Amino acid sequence: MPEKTMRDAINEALHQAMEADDSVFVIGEDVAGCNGSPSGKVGEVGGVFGVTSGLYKKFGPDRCIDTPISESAIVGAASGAALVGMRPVAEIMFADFVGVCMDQIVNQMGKFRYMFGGKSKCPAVIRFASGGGFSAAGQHSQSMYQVMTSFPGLKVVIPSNAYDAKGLLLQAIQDDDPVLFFEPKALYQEACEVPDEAYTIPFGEAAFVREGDDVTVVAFGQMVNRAAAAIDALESDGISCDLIDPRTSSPLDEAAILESVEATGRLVVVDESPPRCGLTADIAALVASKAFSALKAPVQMVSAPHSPTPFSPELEAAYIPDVNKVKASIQEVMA
Amino acid sequence: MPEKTMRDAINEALHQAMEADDSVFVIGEDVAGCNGSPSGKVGEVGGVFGVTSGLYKKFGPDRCIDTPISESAIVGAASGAALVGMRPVAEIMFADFVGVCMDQIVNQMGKFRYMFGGKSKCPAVIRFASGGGFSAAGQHSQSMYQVMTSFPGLKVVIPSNAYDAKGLLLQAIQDDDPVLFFEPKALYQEACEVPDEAYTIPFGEAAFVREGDDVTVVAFGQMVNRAAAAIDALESDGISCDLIDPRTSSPLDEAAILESVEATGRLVVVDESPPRCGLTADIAALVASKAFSALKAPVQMVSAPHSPTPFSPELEAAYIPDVNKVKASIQEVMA
Amino acid sequence: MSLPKEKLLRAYRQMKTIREFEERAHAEIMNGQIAGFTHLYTGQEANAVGVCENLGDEDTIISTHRGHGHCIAKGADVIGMMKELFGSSEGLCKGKGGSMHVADMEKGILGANGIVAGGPPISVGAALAAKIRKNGRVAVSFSGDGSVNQGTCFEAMNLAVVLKVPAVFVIENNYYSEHTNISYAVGCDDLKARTESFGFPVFVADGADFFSVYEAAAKAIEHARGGNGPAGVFAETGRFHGHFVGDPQYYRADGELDDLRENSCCLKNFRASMAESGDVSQEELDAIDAEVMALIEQSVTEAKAAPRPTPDQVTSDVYINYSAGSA
Amino acid sequence: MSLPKEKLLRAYRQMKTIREFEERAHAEIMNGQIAGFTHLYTGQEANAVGVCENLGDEDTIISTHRGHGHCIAKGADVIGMMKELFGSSEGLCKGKGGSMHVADMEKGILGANGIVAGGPPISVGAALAAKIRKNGRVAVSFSGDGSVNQGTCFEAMNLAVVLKVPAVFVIENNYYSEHTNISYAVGCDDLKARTESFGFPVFVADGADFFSVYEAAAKAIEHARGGNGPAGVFAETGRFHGHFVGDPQYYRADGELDDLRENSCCLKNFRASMAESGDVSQEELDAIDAEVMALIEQSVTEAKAAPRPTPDQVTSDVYINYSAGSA
Ligand SMILES: Cc1ncc(C[n+]2csc(CCOP(=O)(O)OP(=O)(O)O)c2C)c(N)n1
Ligand SMILES: Cc1ncc(C[n+]2csc(CCOP(=O)(O)OP(=O)(O)O)c2C)c(N)n1
Ligand SMILES: [Mg+2]
Ligand SMILES: [Mg+2]
Repeated sequence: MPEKTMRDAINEALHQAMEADDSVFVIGEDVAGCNGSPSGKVGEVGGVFGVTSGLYKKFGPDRCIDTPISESAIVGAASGAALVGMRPVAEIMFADFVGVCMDQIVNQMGKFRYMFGGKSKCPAVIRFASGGGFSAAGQHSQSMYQVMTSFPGLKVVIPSNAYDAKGLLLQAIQDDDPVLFFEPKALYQEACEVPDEAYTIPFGEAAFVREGDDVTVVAFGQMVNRAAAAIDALESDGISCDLIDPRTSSPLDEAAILESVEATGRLVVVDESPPRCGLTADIAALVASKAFSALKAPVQMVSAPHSPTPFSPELEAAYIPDVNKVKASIQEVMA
Repeated sequence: MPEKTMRDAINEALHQAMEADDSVFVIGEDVAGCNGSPSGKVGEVGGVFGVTSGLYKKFGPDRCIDTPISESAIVGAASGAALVGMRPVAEIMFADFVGVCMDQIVNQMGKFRYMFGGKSKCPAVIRFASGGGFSAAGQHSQSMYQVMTSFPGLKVVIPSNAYDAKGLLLQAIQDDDPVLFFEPKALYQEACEVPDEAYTIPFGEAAFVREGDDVTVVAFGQMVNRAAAAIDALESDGISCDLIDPRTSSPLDEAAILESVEATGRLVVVDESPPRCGLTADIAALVASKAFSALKAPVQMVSAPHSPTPFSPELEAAYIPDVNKVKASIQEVMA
Repeated sequence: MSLPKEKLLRAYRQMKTIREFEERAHAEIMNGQIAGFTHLYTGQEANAVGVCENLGDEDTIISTHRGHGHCIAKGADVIGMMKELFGSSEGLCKGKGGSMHVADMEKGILGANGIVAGGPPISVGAALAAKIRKNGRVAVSFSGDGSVNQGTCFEAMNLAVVLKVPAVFVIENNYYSEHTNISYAVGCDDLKARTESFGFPVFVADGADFFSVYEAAAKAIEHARGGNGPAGVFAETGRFHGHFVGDPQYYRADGELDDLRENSCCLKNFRASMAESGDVSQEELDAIDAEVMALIEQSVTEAKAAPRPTPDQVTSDVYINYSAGSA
Repeated sequence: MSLPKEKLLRAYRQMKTIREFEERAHAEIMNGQIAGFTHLYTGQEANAVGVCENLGDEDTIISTHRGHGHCIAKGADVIGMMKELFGSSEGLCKGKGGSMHVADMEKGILGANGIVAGGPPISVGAALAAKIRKNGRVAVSFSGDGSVNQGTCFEAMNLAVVLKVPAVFVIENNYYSEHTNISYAVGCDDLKARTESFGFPVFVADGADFFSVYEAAAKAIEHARGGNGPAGVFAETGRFHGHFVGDPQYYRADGELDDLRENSCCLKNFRASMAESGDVSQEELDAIDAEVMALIEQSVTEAKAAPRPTPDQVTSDVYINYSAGSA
């Protein structure tokens, strides 16, 4: 099977979804690029991370739509089009920019169906580049998915590799509910085997990245690889772990996590967001309430500290959980 | 001591803070009211909930400032004024409207100090009317404080009674960090004894509303009274509970909660927000990681379900945790 | 302006229906029969009807917190709406939305909206869909004089121009946002000019006169439908009630409300205009009045008798394909 | 326009400092010495300096993602800034902010800002404080031609007019927001007019000409300082680099960059103007060039030698009075 980066896998998913269904279009800042510019090279950019590249040239200006810097209007444009039958995929450049369009996501798109008594559907996808790793400091490094998970009506996807990213995005686009799709930007260049043909991965089904008996490790997005590395490093110490990548935080595959903890009796949850009201707490609380009797040790949470993301590479490296921190937590929960 | 409603207690705190310090001013929609109106009755309104009443008449147009409907600009106006030495208290009418000004709260106000290397201070307070109980449906009933707790740099206050509201608001105004102050609107008319003079309540110090041996109940805001009622009802069954009202979710009085659980071995957490990545999970996870060995039973979380707030009174009553649900959880954790 | 009689009768019926729906809702709120926050549209009926009489079912509108009028004008079922206000599970939104979230996708009503200026960006999306599909539809959003100061409203107007979509922005200037006058909240002297400076034509209307609004809206909608990008309608109007039910209205001048009801009543104006033109007789209008009153009465009777929602309904309708319970 | 010689020398020095800071930062980024996202201001120096030469330390500015120029022009310590870009704990922000968050409260620099149009609302707040304190200060925010389409920017402009505060909105039109031309992203034909429609005067400047910007800014600032409410400056300018370091700049016309460097260089223009007026000799300017080059060299040398932050510093500076660790 060919290897593809996460960027290319997502790009391929977009191409395939747009080919298959003419109600799919992409919209966002510079998703085409060079509009209005004297070079005339419209479509040459394909998003600041290159994820939408080629779409303008293949599908034209009605289906790959550049916008002004107006995130609220972008999300509204997507949700309004979705309400009347389209399947838009909007790009919000950085997940941090949820700040300038949260109402449109949370109070509008995410609540239409409920407020309207189940009589509408809003199959819009909003893509975000999320997370740290670029020395991009406080306003360009946040995950934000933990906060969005809090809001009923939204589905929240966090792929951890190129294969999942493609299948989950194709699922997101054909899903009839609004979906927020968080692409850990540190993974855009990471490659793995990705089939050429279209496929979907259902929401709410976790992936078992490793299987083991001693500890259940749950990790999200960028943290999945690090958790895997930590687990692999501990194999020689005779510690074997389940590594669960929920892939979607909403819906959450509770059963996978609970069953694993029932077997292992130990939980380590890893996420790169800060700790308060985050996914590490969410999963830890789930287990403490629904698999309590299986637990042999305190639950372990590995997250960023309660501080904004720092700029300096050294500080950021200390901020985002690394392999050693995950290892230490696994060792701790085994102690 | 005189009895005062939460509305009056907050109003009194504002009067006293503005008298004591001329750098304090209030700003928001209709905090004065009737500006530009043909009646000439400027200042007659005092906010849609009446919380800022009398301030315009006493302190004039420079210190009780009406604004257009522009929440981002309101928060920015507060944080900018705070950066240059004022102590603004902004009113955002409903907590749900965080959606239209989240960037200014989370990415600006809350991160200045960190991003600027500790060289700035931003002593702004943003007040919100939060929570359910008014049949106000999906866009006017949310708590939002659980989401704000997730963001480092912000302090988050959730008073549960008039006495605390006054003392916490006076603390918030003299605090040098940005503070989000969530006023459960269902409590505005609830009265208790409130001293006439000014006093402060420190942040990060929980209140013990009830003391007992069997179960630790942690409840926030509107839920504190309901939890107290549930506990009182169970007294005759011989169940005695600690009832902890953290009062501030950030900073959180971890020690109070952990010490209590060390003694009781049982935890019930109650909040009116939906469950995912919320405060119930946050506290449950804290206990499961730091007081695990004391736990005798699964942690219990009582929250709204994972759905938007419904309009119909019957639905809303079923949505927001009531005394019976808290009782049932306490009984369950004792079973 | 001369319109077919059938259209005249319908326009009057719609305005009257809104008026009576609102007045009756008001009474039921005062009786404690209707919960929640309700904002009445009484006095502004000609705006909604003047606009919506230019639209078909396939065109969309998106409304505001003051949404009853727009929804009725666009064809929402009045009985279903009354049931919704009463919170019945048979309401248009099964009792989950209430006054601020009345919606009906079948009728192109993308919802009332509790967030000031929440609607315009969404409406631009509906307009964008129309442009992509080349189906000739237009998407109308309603905004108030206060709403136009919200960032999302500006963004929507600019984006609509950039994408040249058939979005129509209807601004109803009733002079107040809650308790604040437009002369305070809108900094510039000329809101119409500020709106036009975004790059689309805005047509002015007398919001107490159905014909005036109808004509202005016709121009704006024709502009948009013709592929020329967005357009606006700017109507001066007045609300006869407070901002919300229970508002003491400290902001009103002495006699302002009497004056409004006396001189800015679209129903009176319509009757006067019919009396002058002779197109429709007063008796015909009286007959409509009677039918409307009966319909509203029926809506309340049915709403009171309608089934109440049950607790199990709290968690349905959150998602289409997985239950909220398991989330 | 004739300015005291001292002022002329300082203006040139500031522009040259920005230019060399940026060019050197560019080189160090290409060398992999500076991490993160960096947006260079080269080519736009006259805008920052023309505005800030009208300001005192007590006045405030708030900048953008492209912030180095504004911060230097307002008096930020160049060595501290270079250290910040290098991520040292001795940087202006202790290495926590980086290029996009350079700030200095003492100098009235309320920060560069990574959020497009994050600044204008905050600047209105600083202006409001000045109005309340009646201390005669003004608050300036910088925005780009792309930034002006963000809702927060509109809200800030309207609020500034409503509150009649001494806020000055400086719009630098460098024709591009990232890869998109203003002719696409700003829907209307006349951005200056759209801005003025909010209700304040906007003064136009040639952003390649220090004197032009200085004069326009002087008028705007005088207007604001005089208690007449906000004012604007609209400058046409050009950036000599890509949007970010590494940008392939597909949007440029053939020869556009050469043309900009040739014909829109504020340093060249300044020298030409001095040659004409004779106010300052070319030798004096050469001497400044040499001093600036030395300063920049020193800043890089110091930045490379400066201490690196340690992991324990991650959690400090989150709050003033409780440690983040215990949160
Ligand atoms: C974002 C937001 N801010 C504030 C409110 C509270 N609010 C509801 S209606 C209203 C006034 C709206 O005024 P206008 O747009 O003129 O409409 P009108 O009420 O006059 O119809 C306000 C401030 C809200 N619902 N949403
Ligand atoms: C809210 C938000 N949206 C998008 C971005 C990404 N972004 C950074 S700079 C920029 C372009 C800004 O253009 P302009 O305002 O013209 O300033 P210039 O870069 O030309 O100086 C964009 C889209 C951002 N930082 N913040
Ligand atoms: Mg109004
Ligand atoms: Mg630009």
